[in-house]
Amino acid sequence: MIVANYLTAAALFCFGLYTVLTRRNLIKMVMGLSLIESSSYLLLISMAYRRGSTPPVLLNPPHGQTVTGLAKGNVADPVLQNFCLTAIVIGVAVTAVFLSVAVRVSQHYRSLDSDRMREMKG
Amino acid sequence: MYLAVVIAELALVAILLVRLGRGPTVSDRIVALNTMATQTALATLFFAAYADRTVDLDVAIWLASFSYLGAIIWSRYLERGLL
Amino acid sequence: MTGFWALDYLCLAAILASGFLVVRMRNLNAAVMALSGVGTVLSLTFLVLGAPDDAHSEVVVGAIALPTLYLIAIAKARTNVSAEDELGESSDRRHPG
Amino acid sequence: MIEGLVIGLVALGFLFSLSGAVGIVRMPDVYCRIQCSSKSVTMGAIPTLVALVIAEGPVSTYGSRALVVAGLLVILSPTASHALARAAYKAGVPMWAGAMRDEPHDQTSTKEAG
Repeated sequence: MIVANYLTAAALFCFGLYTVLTRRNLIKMVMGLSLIESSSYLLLISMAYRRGSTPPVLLNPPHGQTVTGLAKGNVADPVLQNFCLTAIVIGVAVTAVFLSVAVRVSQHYRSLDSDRMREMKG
Repeated sequence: MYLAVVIAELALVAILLVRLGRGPTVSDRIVALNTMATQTALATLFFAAYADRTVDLDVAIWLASFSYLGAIIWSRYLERGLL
Repeated sequence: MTGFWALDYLCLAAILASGFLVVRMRNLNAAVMALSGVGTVLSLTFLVLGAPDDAHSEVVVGAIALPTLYLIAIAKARTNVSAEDELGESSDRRHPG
Repeated sequence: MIEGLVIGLVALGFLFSLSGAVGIVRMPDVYCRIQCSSKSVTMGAIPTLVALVIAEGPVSTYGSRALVVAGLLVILSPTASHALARAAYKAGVPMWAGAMRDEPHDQTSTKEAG
């Protein structure tokens, strides 16, 4: 069932959240954020899938499918796939910004340990 | 039959994950990752033939050439310490 | 249809194993490599679920672009920071830094 | 006839891929593992792709893409293995304790002595 995909996305989200919350290395925390992004991609694509559907970009219908069947909606949801595409492209830019911030912080504090950043403590 | 090939290649990927997790040095993990990318390219090709989707074939070519690029980037990083 | 679900579950199991490796690794380079494995298997899952365009961009981004970004960040942090032990053990290099 | 040939080639490729994967897990050394992965590509992946070419025909859509992937693997995989082994040797990854010779080290030391 497609529910397994949702559960896997939830488990991946929990892995990323655990990494962000418990690790002290800044680059490891950015890695946890990348895991969370991957879980959101998986969730979006799993929501776009319908039972027995084909990709929405085909030129010719594959075996066992007709053009009228494809026109009646037996394709995956293109809107959610476009959301996922946008999320992938934005995700790599966000990761680059996070990593540059981590490099600047490590050059300022001479360390990557997040416990040593005393000015950030509330 | 194509589906059996895809599932067999995925099982090989699962075997290689053991070395990716256990490898004592970084080089072992690069070897495992490179072989994983090759097996995934094969699985992609056979899945395209199974599901009869010609759009999936380009992903196999991307994977086969990018495993090489990844190995080159990793070995350069390993050799000089900086990209 | 059963074969499709078997393929789906195998891909999901591989993704979960790679994600667990990302969480568990102490070495930063090894965690980056496990992240690259997540991207590779995730692109195959996208193909299975019927999204080839997303699989294209996921191959380019998840398998090559993200590890390269992480490697550049780790290398720049390692060359400018004096304390080596903050970055995870570097077991491969004879002359670190 | 064609069917039996395809099944035989796929079985051969899978057996070699399986032995390569088991070798990567079981070998004691980085260099032995690199050698195992190279064998797994040459004798494992290429017969599988040739089986796909034979099953679909070399000028069909799938067969031509399989040929392209096979050519890429033949050219690029030995290059990647060589670069990886060279980088591992230069980074000082230790050899297996039972290794007999260290040939690059021997060559440089004899050149320095002579």
